Amino acid sequence: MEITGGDNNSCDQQPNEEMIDETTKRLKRLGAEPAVIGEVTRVVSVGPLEKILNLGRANSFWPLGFGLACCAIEGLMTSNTARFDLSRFGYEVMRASPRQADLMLVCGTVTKKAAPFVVRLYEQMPDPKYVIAMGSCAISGGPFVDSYNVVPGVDQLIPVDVYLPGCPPRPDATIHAFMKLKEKILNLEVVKK
Amino acid sequence: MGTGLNPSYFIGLSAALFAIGMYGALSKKNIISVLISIELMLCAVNINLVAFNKFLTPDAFLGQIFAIFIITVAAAEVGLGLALIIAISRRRETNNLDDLDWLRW
Amino acid sequence: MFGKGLLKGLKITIGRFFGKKSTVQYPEERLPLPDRFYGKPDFHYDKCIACNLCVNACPNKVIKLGTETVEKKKVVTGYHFDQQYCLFCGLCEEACPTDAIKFTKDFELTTYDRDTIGIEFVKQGQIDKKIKEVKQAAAEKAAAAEKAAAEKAAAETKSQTEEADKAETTNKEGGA
Amino acid sequence: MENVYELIAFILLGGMVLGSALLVVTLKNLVHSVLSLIVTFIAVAGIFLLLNADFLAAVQVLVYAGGVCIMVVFAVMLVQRTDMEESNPVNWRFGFATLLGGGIFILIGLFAARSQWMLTGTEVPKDTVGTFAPILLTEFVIPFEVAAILLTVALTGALLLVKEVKANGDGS
Amino acid sequence: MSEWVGVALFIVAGLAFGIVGIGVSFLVHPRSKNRYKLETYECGIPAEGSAWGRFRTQYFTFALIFVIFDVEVIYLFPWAVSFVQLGLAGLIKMFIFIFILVLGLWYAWKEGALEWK
Amino acid sequence: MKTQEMLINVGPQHPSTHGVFRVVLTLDGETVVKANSVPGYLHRGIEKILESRTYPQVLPYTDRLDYLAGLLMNWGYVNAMEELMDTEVPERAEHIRVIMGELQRIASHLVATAAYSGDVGGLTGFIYCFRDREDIMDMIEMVSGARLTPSYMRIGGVAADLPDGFLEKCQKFIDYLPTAIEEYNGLITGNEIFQHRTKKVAPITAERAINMSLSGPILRASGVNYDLRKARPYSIYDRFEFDVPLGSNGDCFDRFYLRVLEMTESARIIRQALDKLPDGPINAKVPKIIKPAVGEAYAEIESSKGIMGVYVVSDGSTKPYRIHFRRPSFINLGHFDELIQGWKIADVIAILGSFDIVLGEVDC
Amino acid sequence: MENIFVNAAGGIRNLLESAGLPSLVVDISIMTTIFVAILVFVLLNVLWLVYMERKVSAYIQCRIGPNRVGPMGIFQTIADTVKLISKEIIIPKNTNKKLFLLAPVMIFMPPMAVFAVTPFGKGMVALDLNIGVYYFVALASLSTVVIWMAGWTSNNKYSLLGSMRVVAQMVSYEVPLLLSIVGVVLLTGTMNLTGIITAQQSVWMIFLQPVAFLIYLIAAVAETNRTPFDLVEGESEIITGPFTEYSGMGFAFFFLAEYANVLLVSMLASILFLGGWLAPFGLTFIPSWIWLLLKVYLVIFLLMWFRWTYPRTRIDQMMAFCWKVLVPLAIVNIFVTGIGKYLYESVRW
Ligand code: SF4
Ligand code: SF4
Ligand code: SF4
Repeated sequence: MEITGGDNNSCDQQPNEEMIDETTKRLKRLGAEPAVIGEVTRVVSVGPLEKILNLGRANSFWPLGFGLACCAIEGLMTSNTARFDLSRFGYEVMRASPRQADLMLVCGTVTKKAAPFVVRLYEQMPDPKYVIAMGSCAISGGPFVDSYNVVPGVDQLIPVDVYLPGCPPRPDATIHAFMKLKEKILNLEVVKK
Repeated sequence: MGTGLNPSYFIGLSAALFAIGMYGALSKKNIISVLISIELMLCAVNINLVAFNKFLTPDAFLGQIFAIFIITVAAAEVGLGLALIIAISRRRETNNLDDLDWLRW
Repeated sequence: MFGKGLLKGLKITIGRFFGKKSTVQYPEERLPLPDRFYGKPDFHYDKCIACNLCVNACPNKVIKLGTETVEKKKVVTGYHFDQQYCLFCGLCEEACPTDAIKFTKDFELTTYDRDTIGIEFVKQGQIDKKIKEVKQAAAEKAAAAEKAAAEKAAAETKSQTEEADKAETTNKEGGA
Repeated sequence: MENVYELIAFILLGGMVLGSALLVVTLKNLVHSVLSLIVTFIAVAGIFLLLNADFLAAVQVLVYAGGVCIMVVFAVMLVQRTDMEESNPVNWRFGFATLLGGGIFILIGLFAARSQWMLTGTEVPKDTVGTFAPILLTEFVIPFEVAAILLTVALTGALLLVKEVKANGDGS
Repeated sequence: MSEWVGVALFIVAGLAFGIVGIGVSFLVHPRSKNRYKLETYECGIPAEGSAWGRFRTQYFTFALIFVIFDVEVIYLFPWAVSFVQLGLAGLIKMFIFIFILVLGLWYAWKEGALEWK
Repeated sequence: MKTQEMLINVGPQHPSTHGVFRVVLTLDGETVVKANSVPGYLHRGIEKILESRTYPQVLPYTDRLDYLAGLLMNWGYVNAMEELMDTEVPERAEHIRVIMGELQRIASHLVATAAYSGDVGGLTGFIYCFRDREDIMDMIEMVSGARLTPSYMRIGGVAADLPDGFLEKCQKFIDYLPTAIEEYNGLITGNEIFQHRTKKVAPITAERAINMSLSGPILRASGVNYDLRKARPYSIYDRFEFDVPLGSNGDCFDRFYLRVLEMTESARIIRQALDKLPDGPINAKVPKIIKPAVGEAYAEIESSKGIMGVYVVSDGSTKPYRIHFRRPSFINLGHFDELIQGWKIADVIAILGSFDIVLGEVDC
Repeated sequence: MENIFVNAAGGIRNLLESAGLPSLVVDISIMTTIFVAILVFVLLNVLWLVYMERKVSAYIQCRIGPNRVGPMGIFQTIADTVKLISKEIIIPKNTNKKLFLLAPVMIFMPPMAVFAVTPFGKGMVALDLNIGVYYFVALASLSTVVIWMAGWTSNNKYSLLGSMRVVAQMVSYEVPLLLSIVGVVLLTGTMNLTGIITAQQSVWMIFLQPVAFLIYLIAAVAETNRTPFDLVEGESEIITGPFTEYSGMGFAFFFLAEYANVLLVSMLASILFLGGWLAPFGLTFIPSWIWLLLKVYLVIFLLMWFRWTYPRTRIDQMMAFCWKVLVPLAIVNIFVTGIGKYLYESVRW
């Protein structure tokens, strides 16, 4: 017997240019082009006002109740339960419809079959919207990075604000990610550093 | 009782509403719209009755009681009418009044 | 009777309403984590013997171990731990003979940037130091070895031709 | 003073009634028609208020706006097969209907304008409900019971008509 | 009369509240365009089939029964208000009235019109 | 009247499909006339990936199959490997496996109970179940270092011995469990609204269940007494005393309640295992580099969702030639399309919930 | 304390009249003041209710609930509202833009119109209508139409299905609601809300009409679409029902209106059955409006308690329950009440 395929001896797994190109092409065939990020315009845009609004936004993320894999159990379910209680920060209002959600918690493996709807859901969310890539899978494809059906990182498809490594990250870590995102919204400078 | 509003105003309004209802009832193709127009006409009648009640027989309440009966009848009528329409449309793929020219179904 | 279950449910919930809450208020209070918890990895440069066992044990090729052979000795010149691919399974820790790779209890790994997720543990300074150390050690060792060899040789020669080569021995010693 | 405000209220409400009624008969989409029918009914309820018929106004809102219109809407959803747009077309009698409607309006309007009203000058009692209930249950007791029968008959009849066809009707 | 002006004021104000809320939101909210944003949401995949399906008659049936009972209630309230005045005769008349309607309900029940299919 | 049929998508993004599962329903009014389930949104190609991993490296991936019962998945795999390599597992390790496996089973059933309660709208029941699951998660984290994906078992034993304080904690939990279960029974099971919603909904007959190759609680809810732990005891299950709860109607309620009953039985097993826990090594003698001889093995365990089978083919190298998993939820789901026909939309959710699927396992 | 609001209104009136304004202007400005006061009251209550619901649910679930935004997290709903204002309002294509926006704009009209006639305390009623109860229910029933409109214009399957369901549900439960009120009206002999309250001076209606109270409570839960009858928001079946397509402020209005309606039905419940502002046990030193508020919040807590205890019913069971249990029960209740009242009256004669 001889082993064929799945040769994974190359140590280099970060998706290089070629891999990304290949992925994009394949995704396109599946109808999942990366999200189009339209230009965000405002009718009224005043600095101080925007600050107040940001205060509101940062204190009330309504996540899209949308779990992909293992991480969803920790990120979406357990972090809402009695011990961790995301609701202390007011982040517990899971919305089933993307129209009312502010935050997409990508928790789990994004497969190529799932990619089109992830993009679609993201685009259907109203501005301003945020994305947390939770777990190795969402960040980079994680354990399944060399699989034929896994998108190597959801940032290939949609812009990600905060990355939360772990497999799966603890629920506390999820809360930490939320707080990091809050920091980011309140103070963009923090991020640039 | 002041003289500001006399029954003519209300009768005028009711006549206009009645006319609109009549126009709708006669000119519509869809049976449901015809039914709606009839409702408008009944409403016009009600306005009349209540106006008479106020200006002519305030203490006998004839107008208002009549209006209540009319509302009752109208509700029954709409219910039956719509049921009929549903029954018809179930058999014939139409709700166009002009197509309902068969006598038997 | 219908409604008994409904009332019982109400009783349970009102009991809980006034009961103890089980929330651990995370940022201020923290749950005690077990010693075996797999959080952020930690690497002890000095302990590592560059044996490559962790690299081979890892199912997802997370660890990149860079080595350089200095004076016939492997020196770790890079230990890149790309956390974004890690399964946090602990196989590497288990494989390591010297406990050089260890997981800490730090789970707050959130970053704003994907590029900063991977950790390069080995700093240039450490490598320089290590290489220097190795070189020094090698030199010392070489010296020691030489010395030992010399001594040995000396001893040998001494025993063999103690008297015959007396003059030569003195010469060599003078040279060293 | 009071009268002026009543007049203003009348004009506003009357405008609402007529405007929305016109929309009812002109809108292309049947559901939109029904929605503006609701507005008409509410405005008519306002007119009733002007006429000191507060109970009737509430009835108008509860039964017509909240009940009958919902029923009509459901019927529309049941019956309408094709697209909802263009679901409310006019037919060939269009001209005739306009004429007749206009004629009636002018006729009644003329009569109404020329009438000499013999106003009694008494006020409608404040407590409308308490006053007319006894009348309803004594003088009008027969129509009252007939109303019950009518409602029951309408209910049973309508249910009979819309009863789902068993067996063959439903499949595929 | 003037009390009704108050009601009108309240209604108008309720409307104004809504308009102001939406209006302010329209002024301050950011907006952007992209491919799918305006598409109908359907669990994240392209919408299939039309939403304009026709429905079962059950919806209509319930609305119908509701209207009938709604009308019944019109009579009940005045009766209840002047109950003392009407006395036994009123009571009996109303019971007959309700009884006839209950017959209708019973019929609907028997016909299975109260089942939700 | 011929009502127009309406296509409705339930999923992939839908709050109660337990992940990214999609069912396309053809509705007549609110009744399902045709259902077409579309799995595969989480297909990660695990089986293919595993061909390029060495035998010990396979283990962490099994966690990600049924991520609610990671330890049981581990167990399935190591069982197959031990069969392939003819390894004798030390007593203590077997006992630890039983304890951890049963704890994991309780955890998994708790999630099922919670999710089911959530599906029918009782969010409080959901939270209560998760609250008690935390205790188990703590214990699992204590022994393995991770909550959800423990990768704790090893070919020939377990990764590490039980830490200090584990036994007391476990004992305490087992003592507490009956109180918790009583609470669930009061809040969820005993609630008349809940019973009305689930009783007599979508019953599966015993015959049909066997024909559709169902397994696990779903099968037993239909009254078929087939639990691998009793029927063909693996590991050391023949030494424990426990009952196999059986349902009678095979409806949603039975499927749900059976899991609650099974928790009690699992607790019984744990209690016995704790009592009997022997001292000794926790690992068999396995070579450092695992290189089984050419051959193949198939082993089954009773996971929380049903029978979990692992088929390993070795070509004599350090990497498996082929690994295949018999995933219980996937096979159970085969009956779903047929079962929901004729039920209402609201029932679809209740039925799917009672199947207790895990998408990681369904799509593999 | 007791008359603080009444006196304030009187003071303003005096002030304006002394300024020599015509009486109608005075009337309207008083009305506006009252209106603003009521609006503020309602809004504050609604915001508070959202917060309270989250807190109550958290406490029932052994959690803590919002506690970060402001002291004890009381600014949580304000933060939510600010965020919702700043969210984009998406108007999907294939919808009628005007109607789509009109629905959320109009959703606050029925509750506002009803608050106009609600007594908030002794002598604290903007408009004391003769047919108060009937008006109350009639206008409140208009929300149905608005919700239906929202679902219909969204042009989305879940919305349409959801709105059809919610209308069928709300419409059905209106019947037992009305019938249960008839019992109370029968006993008090008036439809005026103040009259009903004063008629309960000796004994609260809940003791005379326990069945009616139960029916009313159940119907009220159904009318406000809360668990166990929350099929509109039956997340696990039809996403968010009629509101699936609404985002930002559009959704916020529906969200807030739900709580306004909760406030309404609880208000009516405490007026009809719990004696309104009447103080029990002669505890009259506490102002009447506080009593009313207390009772209202008692009922609201009851509703929340139900919500976080019970699972959701299925629509067919719910409809059957309404028509086969509640309506017959309510009718029997009217019969019994009628006979009882007649006997009582004739004995007293
Ligand atoms: S990161 Fe790990 S836990 Fe999360 S989805 Fe991927 S495999 Fe599962
Ligand atoms: S924890 Fe597992 S995946 Fe991560 S580096 Fe170690 S062996 Fe590799
Ligand atoms: S196994 Fe340990 S000693 Fe060997 S290379 Fe890895 S870290 Fe270094």
